[in-house]
This record gives sequence, structure tokens and C-alpha cells, in this order.
Amino acid sequence: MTVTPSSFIKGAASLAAGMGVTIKSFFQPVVTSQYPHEVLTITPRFRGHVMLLANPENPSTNACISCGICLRNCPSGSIKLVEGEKREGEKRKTVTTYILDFTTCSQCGICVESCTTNALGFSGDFNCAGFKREDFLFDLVKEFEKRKKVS
Amino acid sequence: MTNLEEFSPVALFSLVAVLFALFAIAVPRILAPRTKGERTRNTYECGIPPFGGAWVKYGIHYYIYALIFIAFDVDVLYLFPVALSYARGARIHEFYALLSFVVILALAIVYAWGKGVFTWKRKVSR
Amino acid sequence: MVDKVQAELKSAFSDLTIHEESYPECGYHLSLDLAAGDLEKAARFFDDRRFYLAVELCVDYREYLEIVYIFSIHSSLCKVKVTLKIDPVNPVAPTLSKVFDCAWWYEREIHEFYGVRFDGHSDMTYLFLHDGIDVYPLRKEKVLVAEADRLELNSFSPEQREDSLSINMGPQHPSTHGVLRVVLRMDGEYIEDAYPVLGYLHRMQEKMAENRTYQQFLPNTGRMDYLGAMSYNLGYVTAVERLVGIDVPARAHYVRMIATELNRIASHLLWVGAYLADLGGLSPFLYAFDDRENLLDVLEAVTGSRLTYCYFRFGGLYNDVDDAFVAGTKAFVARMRGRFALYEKLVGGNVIFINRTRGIGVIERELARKCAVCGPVLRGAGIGMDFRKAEPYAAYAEMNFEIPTGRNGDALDMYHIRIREMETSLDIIDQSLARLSDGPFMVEKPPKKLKPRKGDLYHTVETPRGELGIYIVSDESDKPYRMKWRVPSFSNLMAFPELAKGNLLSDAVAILGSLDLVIPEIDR
Amino acid sequence: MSALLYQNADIYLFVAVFLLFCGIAGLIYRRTLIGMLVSMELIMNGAGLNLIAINRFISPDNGYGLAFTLIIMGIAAAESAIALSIIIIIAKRYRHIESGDIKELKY
Amino acid sequence: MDKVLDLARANSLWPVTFGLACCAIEMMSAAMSRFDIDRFGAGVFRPSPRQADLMIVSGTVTKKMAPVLLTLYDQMPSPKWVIAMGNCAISGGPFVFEGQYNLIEGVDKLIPVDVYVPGCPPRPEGLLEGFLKLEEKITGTRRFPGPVERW
Amino acid sequence: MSIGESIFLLAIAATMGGALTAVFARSIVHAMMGLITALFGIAGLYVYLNNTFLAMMQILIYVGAISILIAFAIMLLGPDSKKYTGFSVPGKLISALAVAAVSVVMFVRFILTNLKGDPHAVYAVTAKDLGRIFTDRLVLPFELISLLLVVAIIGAVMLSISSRNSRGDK
Amino acid sequence: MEQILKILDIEGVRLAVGLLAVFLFVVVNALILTWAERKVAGHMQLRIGPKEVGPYGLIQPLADAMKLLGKEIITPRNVDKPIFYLGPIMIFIPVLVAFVVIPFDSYLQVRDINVGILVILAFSSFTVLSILMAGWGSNNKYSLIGSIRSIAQSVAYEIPLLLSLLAVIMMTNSLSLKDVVVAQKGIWFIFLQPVAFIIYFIAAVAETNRTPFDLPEAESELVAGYHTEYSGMMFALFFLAEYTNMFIVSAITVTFFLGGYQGPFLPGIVWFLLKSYFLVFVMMWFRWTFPRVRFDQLLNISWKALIPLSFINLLVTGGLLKL
Ligand code: SF4
Ligand code: SF4
Ligand code: SF4
Repeated sequence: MTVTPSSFIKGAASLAAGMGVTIKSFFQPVVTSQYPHEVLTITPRFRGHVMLLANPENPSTNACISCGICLRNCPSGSIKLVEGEKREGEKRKTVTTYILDFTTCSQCGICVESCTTNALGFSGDFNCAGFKREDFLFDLVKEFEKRKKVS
Repeated sequence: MTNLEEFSPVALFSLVAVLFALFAIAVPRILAPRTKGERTRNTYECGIPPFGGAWVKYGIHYYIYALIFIAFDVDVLYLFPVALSYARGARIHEFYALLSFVVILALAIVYAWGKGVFTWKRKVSR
Repeated sequence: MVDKVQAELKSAFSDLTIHEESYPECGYHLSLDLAAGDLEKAARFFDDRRFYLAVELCVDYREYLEIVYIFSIHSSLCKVKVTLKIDPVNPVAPTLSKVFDCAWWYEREIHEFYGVRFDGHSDMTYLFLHDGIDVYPLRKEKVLVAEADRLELNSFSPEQREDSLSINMGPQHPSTHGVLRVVLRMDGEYIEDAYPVLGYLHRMQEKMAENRTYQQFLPNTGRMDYLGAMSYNLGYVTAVERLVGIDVPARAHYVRMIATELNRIASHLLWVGAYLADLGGLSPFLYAFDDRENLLDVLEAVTGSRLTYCYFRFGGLYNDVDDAFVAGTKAFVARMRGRFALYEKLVGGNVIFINRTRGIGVIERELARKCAVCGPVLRGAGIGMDFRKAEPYAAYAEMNFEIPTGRNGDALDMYHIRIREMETSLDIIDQSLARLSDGPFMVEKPPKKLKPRKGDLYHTVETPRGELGIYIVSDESDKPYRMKWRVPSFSNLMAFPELAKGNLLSDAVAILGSLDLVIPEIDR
Repeated sequence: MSALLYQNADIYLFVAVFLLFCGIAGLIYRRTLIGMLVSMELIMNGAGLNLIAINRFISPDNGYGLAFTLIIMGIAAAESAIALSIIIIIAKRYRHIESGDIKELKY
Repeated sequence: MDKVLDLARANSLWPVTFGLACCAIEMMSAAMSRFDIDRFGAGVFRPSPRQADLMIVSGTVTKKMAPVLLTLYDQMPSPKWVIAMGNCAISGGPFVFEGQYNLIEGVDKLIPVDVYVPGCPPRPEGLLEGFLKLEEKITGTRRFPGPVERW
Repeated sequence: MSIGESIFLLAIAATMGGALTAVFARSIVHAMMGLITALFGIAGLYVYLNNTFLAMMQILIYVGAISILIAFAIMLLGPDSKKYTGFSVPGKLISALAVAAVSVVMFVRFILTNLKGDPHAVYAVTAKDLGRIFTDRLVLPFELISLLLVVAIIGAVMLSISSRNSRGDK
Repeated sequence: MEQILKILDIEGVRLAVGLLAVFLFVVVNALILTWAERKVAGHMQLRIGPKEVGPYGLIQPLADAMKLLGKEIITPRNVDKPIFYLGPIMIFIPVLVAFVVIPFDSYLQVRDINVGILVILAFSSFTVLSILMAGWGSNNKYSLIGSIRSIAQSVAYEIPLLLSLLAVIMMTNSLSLKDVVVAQKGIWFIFLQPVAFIIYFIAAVAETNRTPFDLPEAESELVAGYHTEYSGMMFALFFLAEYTNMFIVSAITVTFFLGGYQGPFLPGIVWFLLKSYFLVFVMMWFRWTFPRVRFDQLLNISWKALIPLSFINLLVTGGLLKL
């Protein structure tokens, strides 16, 4: 490491340039979004946990026919149980329990894609946190009913 | 004011410093819960069970630096009185004494520099 | 080149049948089946012609184990697959670790996963697995590890020498970026020897691949190299498409390239930041993350996730991009071009940074070849090898971009290369955006079930870290029979002990950082 | 005003002597060269203390005692630097620093 | 006294620098300009577990890593907390399959976990929410506006 | 007893205790700490001798420099290079006793013979005067000290470098 | 005011008040500085920094302190106990002692010792010592290497520090800090001794182990350096000392080069604090801008550049004074 005066000055100048950058940012507005007070707009394509979508024709029900394709296709085996029953006056089965273990899901979207009736979608739940592991064993049907009530 | 009185605050402050530190270490003994893990009191080593003690021999480079440091630290011992009595404008011989003292001392650095003490050679075996 | 090699091979090994393979189908040009005795001679043959050993792997065909060596060369496109069949009951093979450094690592890996012993290998201990394992995990049948072997396999415990200090870096260490562990034997501040210990994040990806269908494995690819998830996705889908023979619409190609290049920028940005954090400067880290965050906004809007993308599908994309994406990308490109000046001021021009990285961790060409170093690290050594150019996939063939190369191969060069690579990526994005036209983003009939032809394929793509090779063996079922990932970080890591030797402890951090390792990719 | 405890020359001289004898004991007792060096430092400091005490009580307006104590300090520093270097050489050569074993050096 | 201490603890959670896998990147994101975990006083990442209060297990825990994790946890001084971030840390996530040989299926098998943040990876907001949940657990009350009830 | 006196006794205790630790401590590092305590105590005594400049210099040089050098040497050589073999417990006792006995004898002797110094004399030599002494009357020693230091350092560095290089070779 | 000053002149009272004031100041200063550091860092990095705990996050350092008080102290198994405990205790002595001599204002000084600056310098060797103890006592490799590095570093930078101060002392002929301030009545020494100022400030940054010279605690290599094994309050003591040291070196710089408490209009203490905190801010600014230098470079900057330079500066000063 040889230090010549010119290289010394150049070095000092480079340090000063760096300091210029930081002091400039010091007076710049912050880019922070203050989470609990303000929330970034989450893109509609955001992949949260899977949820049952409302049937476009009949928004009070969902379109799932409990065929189990999603269950078979899920790579992580997150969809534990899909049960349905045949209701009167309907051609297809209606789902009664749909248990998703969100804690193993990889949010890959294969279930959504593979569903033939487009009954699945991603929720925008980006800030789940809980005290128990079991908190994330969702029953999507119950969740669907609850969501319906809220909206 | 005698030296003693002058230094009384130094003594006092040192004492208070020690007391404060002791206090700060003592308080958590009362307030804090205890951990009882079997590995809690192991030496930290990035999570791996420690192997080999730390009290082993360690590099000589620093030692040479410390050696040169001794010389320069001690010279300050003599420079301080001289600087204190350094007169402005008069007593030109003081400057010569200082000059020769510093120049002689500087030889140590020149020597060390020439000997390559300050270069940390990469030992490249390839 | 291929013909020349073939001719020379013929003359060197007279009684050998050399198959010429269809490169588009198999991903390699020649294949030859060797006997154990000939192996070392063949290796030397390739070594003399400046080939490098891209990967060494093993496949369990039940009746026999096959060890596959893929040789490749930097200066042209010529890949040769060499196979060696060995007995599954008492598997022994000769070692190549004396010829190619990287074989030392691959052979250890094969040893622990298949139980193949390599004659003459100097260290047959566990590399990835933990001590409690009693089977060879990748064998098709359950083969127990013999009790005697287990003792020998027992994982690394550093020896303690009287006059040197062994320092353990990792698995929890701020500068190893994850859970790499390196044991450094020190002489004062100097490193005498470095010994990486891997496998703290071994997630059994290759085993999983054999248990899942082609589609189901897709999400895993994004988790191997979480920083370059798009490249991995792309590598995987293009490999499988090549195996099955699916033609992807043009629009999908361009979107794939845009997404991949954006992801590459994100990865390099993170590297710049993390590297500076290693060197002690925290602010650039946050600035880089700020840029990255802007980029992720664009990517998230179309893919739905921020990190572990799973966006590409066999035959196209998961869903189409919209105008907002195009606009966002354009805005990001404009912003990013303006930011390089800031990085130059804050980082690239900083004397402290320059002095810390110049002349540190110099990769020499020979070392680069022996360790099969790849990606920016290889280009830092002055070898302009980039699979986007050398072996174009997607629509890279249409793109006009240059490959930045370094002169000295030191850490400073790596920095400049990565910065310039971001610029090339921006160029590619610009060009792709210009060509992006309306059209389908998916093949007409997306395959529901993939049952590729019987055979194997070695497919290579360029990830942010370098050469990613995917070796797939298909047995006509919907699950891969064997899938091997030749990962760039692993081979870059192999160069680390050599690079670190004789340097200072602080340099070790600078060197490790300059290699840009992603641990789950190494451990898989 | 009676003399306070610390205005008594004896007590300083006592400490100085104590240091001297500690140093000597250390030289005998310590088996490692560094330990012996530590003892040497004690002796040196005893001497310095002695000088200053005498200087202060016998001829309080003369600075030579002080000057020579300073010079002693300098010499002590130089001495320990050299001594430690020699110790290190010896240690490197003989891989241990026990004084008893360096008989070979005598010849 | 305990109340005050708890309040102090809740507002000064220093995590140990300990990244495991993909989720670690999101953990870093949470500390960066956009999300700035330092707002809650939790931005002091300590490299040594001795000085940390909180361990964020951010990623897959393998059997080889388990003893390391245990050691680190043990080496943290009490009181200490654990956030399991990401599906891998909660349950093994997408890497659980029959015959797996190298995975700990959930850190709660090793060490007590206080807050679970699911996702693969969770968004940084998720982690922030986890922090707030943890504060809630420590002090017993929630200081910040809760997440919007989505269903 | 005034506060001044009690602190004085504290300083003496530190000096003597430190000296004892320096000599008899088991581990060499503890011995070094003892040495430092003793040196610090002496600095305190210098203050009581109305010589603050020297006191500060004592700390600066001994505590700040020489003890550091010793510490480095210890680290270089490894602290616990073999256990002491030479002295048995009685040996220790004897040397301790000898020190104690001689000290007591000396002390008694001091108490009996009264030094002729004037306890109330004001010691008026300041660091400034010292500078004058060095530049006016002791110029030669002043320069010689510098020379001595340089020679000592050159010698020491030479020795260490040779050992460093021999280490590098192997 | 007169009255207060008179009371202050009674020795015991003055001492007691001084002690209390200094003690409070040390604690408050450390709290403020930790907060300021995080805020400065935050804003330099386009984020906010502590905010939610108290208004503008002002309570944050208090919360941290409380938390640390209620935090277990772990004594690892293999440590050298007395030394391990002495380390953090010792580090606090120089910190407090330095405040004895720092003149906050013409009358706000606990005691104007006539070897004032020497007291600070001499006692600061205790810092080195306690780092040595911490590193050694912990019986941990990172701690040991961290402390060795730290010592080599302080050792290397102590000399330019002393020599640059010497040049000033040559001009003032006094070691008392007050005299130094008074000597700057006409013109600040920064204009007469610019080289000494630069050398001193660089050396001071290095002495306090701040970036770009923060090698001893270089996270990326040595985990947390010499205090790797310390937990809870013991670690906090190191922390406290570090931040107070930051203030102390700035205060000395102000005293020696920036005219101390002198300044127009405002009372002296305000000027003094303003100047000192500005320097502290500069140090933080360094930290959040630069990467860390490598260890050999660190030592060589001192030995190859600063020390020769300060020698030359000393001689030039000596020569000029005789003109
Ligand atoms: S969600 Fe779709 S795929 Fe799954 S069970 Fe219901 S209808 Fe079938
Ligand atoms: S998103 Fe993927 S992992 Fe999650 S439930 Fe659907 S298919 Fe399974
Ligand atoms: S939960 Fe998902 S993102 Fe997190 S570590 Fe596991 S695989 Fe990676």
C-alpha cells in the first residue's frame, strides 16, 4: 500500500463523497411504511393462505364440490380433509369441511390452479401471527361463512 | 492547593465508578430470572460445542507493534516536560534538543518500516 | 470442437464406443461408458484439453449404480457425459479428486448418499448429513450404513494443534449468511487452513424430487436459491419442457426473461448490501434493500410473492402480466439506472472499500477450472462464460448484451462485475419489454400430467450465482427417477479453502462474501 | 501540625523495601521467565519509589531525583522490551519457558 | 416493579442475528428501511446470544442444526422469547414428506415457542405483527391497532 | 484518621497486596494483574509524595504500556505453559516467610532510625522544572535515552522478526 | 448566581454537587447518545429509528436500560472469574474520572488539576486494561482475538493522540485544560494546529473503537468481539463506557482545538455541549457511511501515516515557536 499525495487526496475525496451521500439521505424523507398504523397496499395477486371463493352466480355459496383434486395435487399435503355432502336440489356436492393446515403450505398455487371449478383463491392475509400452532389449522368453510357475514 | 486535594476528586470518582458498576451487576441478581439449561454456561462458539480453549498462543505480529509502541510511549514521558517548559521565541537550544531527540526516535520507525514490520505479507502457498 | 474431441477420444481409447447424442434432447454432445480402470486416464484426457468437471453424480438403477461425470469446457460448447457402472452391493469407484478439486466434494456427497467408496479419496467423512442417519438416503432400496462405516463417517471434529488456534465461523455467525460453518485453523491472524462444514440446511430436495410429480416439485425450486428463485424456476421449467418437448409461446418467453432478470438484479442488490455489511458498512445495505424493495413491488404485483416465487409453469406462466407491470418495470429500470452513481460514490469509489478488496481472494484461471467455479466469480477471473450466451435458453439468443469480465479476479472485480451485470440485466429487460407483444402466455393445452420420455437430460442455465445444472433421469412415470442439481454456490465454495489460505482473518470474510454463497442451495 | 501518616518517609521506604523483597522472592519462586520479569518490574518500581521518597523528604527543591526516576522508567521499558524478546526467542526455540531448563544457554 | 420491567422488556426486544433460510431474508427486510423494526426498539440485532432477548427462528431446522439451535437458545439469558417465523420453523413446512430423514418438524419440539408467524415466507408485516403479538404476550395488553379482521 | 490517610493506607495495601499476588499467584495472568495493581498503588504513593506528574506517567507507562507488552508476551507464549514444578508448599512458605521476616526487620530498623527529612517541606519540583532540567543541564542523558530506546527497540524487533520469520518458514 | 458560585466554592459541597452532576450527566448522556445514534442511523438510512416507545422514541434507551437491569447475567463455565468480573467494572473508572477535569464552562469544572490532560490519558489506559481482562477472562476465542486487536489498536493510536496534543501543549505550556481553553481566547487552535486536529480526531475515533476502526467488535468476523460472552448489565457497562468515551474524546477535542466553552452570545456550557455533540454527530456520521478498514491497514494508517505526520507536526510547531 503506497500512499502518494494525489492518491491520498483522491481517497479523502471519495470518503467525503460517501459522507455526502449519507448526509443527503439524512435530510431526505423516510421510506418507511409504519406498519400497524398504515398498511401498504397489498397486491390483489398476493398469495396468503388459500380460501374458498364465492360462487359468481350465487355469492352466498362457494363453488367447491369437494372433489379432492386440490387435496391430491398439493405438494405439501397441506389440505388435510375435504368433505362434502349432497344437498337437495343441487347437482353437485357441497363442501362441509375443508381443513387447511396453513403451517405446511408453501403458497405455491397448485391447488388454486388445479381446481376445476375455480373455487379456490388466495386470501390477502399477510399479517397472521398467533400464539398457537393450531391457530393456523383453518376450516375454510367456516372461514368462508364468517367472511360472508362480515362483508 | 496541594496535590492531594487536587486529586481527591479523582479518588472519589474512581470509587463511585466501581461502586456503580458493582451495583449495576448486583441488581440483576435480584431482578432477573435464571436460566437452567445444560448448555447455558458453555462457552459461546457459534452454537457448536466449544473445542479447544481460547487460552492458546496467538500471533506475533501484534507483539512487534507493542514493542515499537513502548519506545514511543516512553518518549512521551520526556517530551511532556520539555513541551511544558518550551519557551516561545527564546532558548533556541530547546529546539535542537527536541529535534535531535525526535529524529533519533524516528529511526526506530524507519528501521521497522525498512524491516517490513508494517507489511502483512499474505502467505500464498500456491 | 465436438468432432475434434470425438476424434481424439477415439484415438486415445481405441476400444471404446462413443455415442453421439442429440444435444437438444440430452443436453450433452457425447456420452461414453467407461470401465473403472479407464476413468483416471479419461479424466486426465479432459484435464489436458482444459475441460472442467461440471458435476459428478450418482444414479441408483437398482441393478447397478451409475456414476455420471459431465465434462464441459469454458471456451466453447461441448459437453461430454462419462458414465461408470458399479456394483450396488459393494460399490467402489476410483477417485478423481486428484485430477479435479471439485471431485473431492462431489465424491464425499455421493459417498454419504449412496455409500459408494472412492479409492484414494483423502477424507470420506460426512459432508451434508448428520450423525444419526443409518441409511443411505438416496438409494432406492433401503441400505443400512454398516456399523464400521458409521464410525468413520462421523462428522467432522476439528483437531487441535498446540501452536495454532482453530476458529469456528458459523453456523450462527453474522458473516456466513446463513448456516455455513467454516473451521479456520489460524496462525495468529493468518489462516492456515479452512475447512467448510456443510449440511446445516440440508432439506432433502433431491430425495423429495423422487417423491413428487414434476408439477409438485416446482415450488421447491424457488426455495433452493431463495435469492434467485426465478432463475431456478426458469431452469426447472425449461429443463422439463425440453425433456417433454413443449414449445412455449413467445410472450411467455419474454415475461420469463424480464422476471428472471429482475430477480437477478434483486439478488445482486442484496449481495452488494450484504457484502458491504460484511465489510462493516451498514448503510449501503439499507440503500440496496430500498432498491430491492421497489423491485419486489413490481414482481409481487404479478407473481404474488416476494421471495420464493413459483410463477412459471410448464408451458408458460401462472398468470399473465398487465400494463401496470410493464409500466412498473420501466419505472424501476429508470430508477435503477440512476442509482448506480450513488453506489459508485458510496461503495465503489470508497478508498476503504477498494483497499479492503483489491488483491484479495484472487481467483486464478487454473483454480477456477479445477474447482469448476462459475458465474460472476468465474467471470471475475477473466473467463467470459455465461450460459445465457453460450447455451441460450428462453429467448436469450435474441438478446443483445455483453458479458462483463474482470481482469484480476479479486474481490473488487467481483463487485464491479455484479454491478455491471445489473446493468446488462437492465439492458435485457429493456429489449424484452420492447419485444413483448400480445399473445398467449401459456400453451394452448397446459399439460395436466407430465410423463416424459425415458432417458436423461442435463440442462444448464445461468442463475445470479452461476451455472445451474439440472440432471433429470426419467423412467416414463410422472415422477422423476432421479434429479440432481448441480448448484453454483457449491462449486464456488469449493474454491474458498484455497482462496483463504495464507490470508488474514478479515480477508476470509471479504472472500467468503465475494463468492456470494447461498447456503440452502449448497445443502439442497 | 503533626506529621500525618503520609508525611512520614519511613513508610514509603518500607513499601520500597517490601517491593524489593517481593521481587527477590519472585525471582526465586517463579519458574517462568515472564514471572521473573514481573518480579524485576517490582524491584525497579521499589527503587523508583525509594528515589522519589528520598528526593521529597531530603532535598525537596531539587529535581534530579525526579529526573532520574523518569530515566529509570525509560530504562525499565527498554529492558523489559529486550527481555521479553529474548524470552520469546527462547520459548520459540525450546518450546517452553521454564528457567531451569535453559542450562544449555550458559555455555 | 414487574410491570415496569415487563413493559421495558416488551419494548426492547433485541433479536439474535440468526438466519436459517429463505425466511431470514424477509427477517432482514423487516429490519430495513421499508419496514424498520427499530421503530419498536427491536432493531438492535445482537450477534451474540448472550446479549439477545429474542430468537427468531427463521427457516428450516434440520437435525444437524437442532443441537446448535438448542445451544444458542440455552445460551441466551432469561427472560427470553422465541418467534417461529415461517412454515418451516412451525411445522417443517413444505419439506415434510413421508420418509424424510433430516427435518425437525417444528421448533416447538425443541424449544418453547411464544409466537408463530406462518407463511412461506411471511411478509415482513407478518413478522412485525408477530412482534406486536409478543409484546402483547409480555405485557398483557396490546398497544397498537390490531390487524384488520378479515374474516 | 483522616480520609487522606485512609486512602493512603489503601494505596499501600494495593501496592503490597499487588506485589504479593504478582509473586505468588498461580496463574501468570493473575500475577500480571497483581503487578498492575502494585504499580497503580505506587502511582497513588507518588501523589502522596506531591509528584502528580510522575504518578500519571507511572500509570501511563507501566499500566498502559509495559503491562500490555507483558500481556502480549503471555499470549504469544501461551499462559499455562506447564505447571510449576520447582517449589513445594514448604518452599513457598519459606520464601514467603523470608520476605515477611526481612520486611519486618527493615521496618523496625526504619522506625528506629529517623530519617532526617523534613516532613512538612513543600516539594516544589514541577514537570515544568523537569523540562528545564532536561533541556538545560541533562541534555546528554535526554538524548541518550532516546538513543537507548531506539537501540533497544531495534534489538527487540530484530530478535522478534527473526523468530517470526523462522515461524513462517516451517 | 454569585451565591451559588460561592457555595460551590466550599470544597465538600462542590465535590458532592460535581459528583452528582457528573454521574447524572454520564447516565443521561449515554441514554441520549444511544437514542441519537439510532435516530441518526435511521434517518441516514431512510428509515425512522425508534419511534413507538415514547414520543419520538425518547423513552427507548430507558426501556433498554430497564430491560438490561432485569436481565440475567450469565457467567460461563470456563471463565476466569475475578478477571471476567473486573473487566466491566474497571472500564467505568476512566469514564468517570475524565469528567473531573473537563471544563464545561469557566466555573463548571469539578477540579482544575494542573496535570489535567494527563489524568485523562493515564486513566484511559484502564480502558485498554479492562478490554484485555474482558477478552482474557471470557475464555472465548472471539473475545480473545477481539481484545488483542483492540489493544493493538489503542496502542497504535495512543501515540499520534499524545503527540498531537503535545504540539498544543507546547504552545500553551500547561497541562491544565482550563489553561488550554483560556489560551484560545483569540484564536482557536484548530486554525493554528490543523494537522494536529485531524490527527487527533482520527486517533480519537480509533481509540473509541468506532467505525471505520471498530475492528475489535467486528461483527462479521468476531461475533461481538471482546464482549461476546457478557450478558445483561455487564455488557451494558461496556456499552455505556463506549458512548461516554465518545463524548469524552469529543469534549477533549473541543477543549484543545475548538476553543472549549468559548463562544459568543450563548453561555459557555451551551457552546461546549453544542460543539461536543456536533463532533459526536460527525463520529456517528462516519459510522453510518464507511465500511471497516482491515486490521493491518488499521495499524499501518497509524504507524505509517499518523505517527510520522505528528512527529513532523511537532517539529514544525517547535521550530515556528522559536521564530
Ligand atoms: S376446492 Fe376445487 S379442487 Fe378442491 S375440492 Fe373443492 S372443487 Fe375440488
Ligand atoms: S398453495 Fe400449494 S401448498 Fe398451499 S395448499 Fe395450495 S397446493 Fe398446497
Ligand atoms: S417457510 Fe418457506 S420461505 Fe420460510 S424457510 Fe421455509 S421454505 Fe423458506
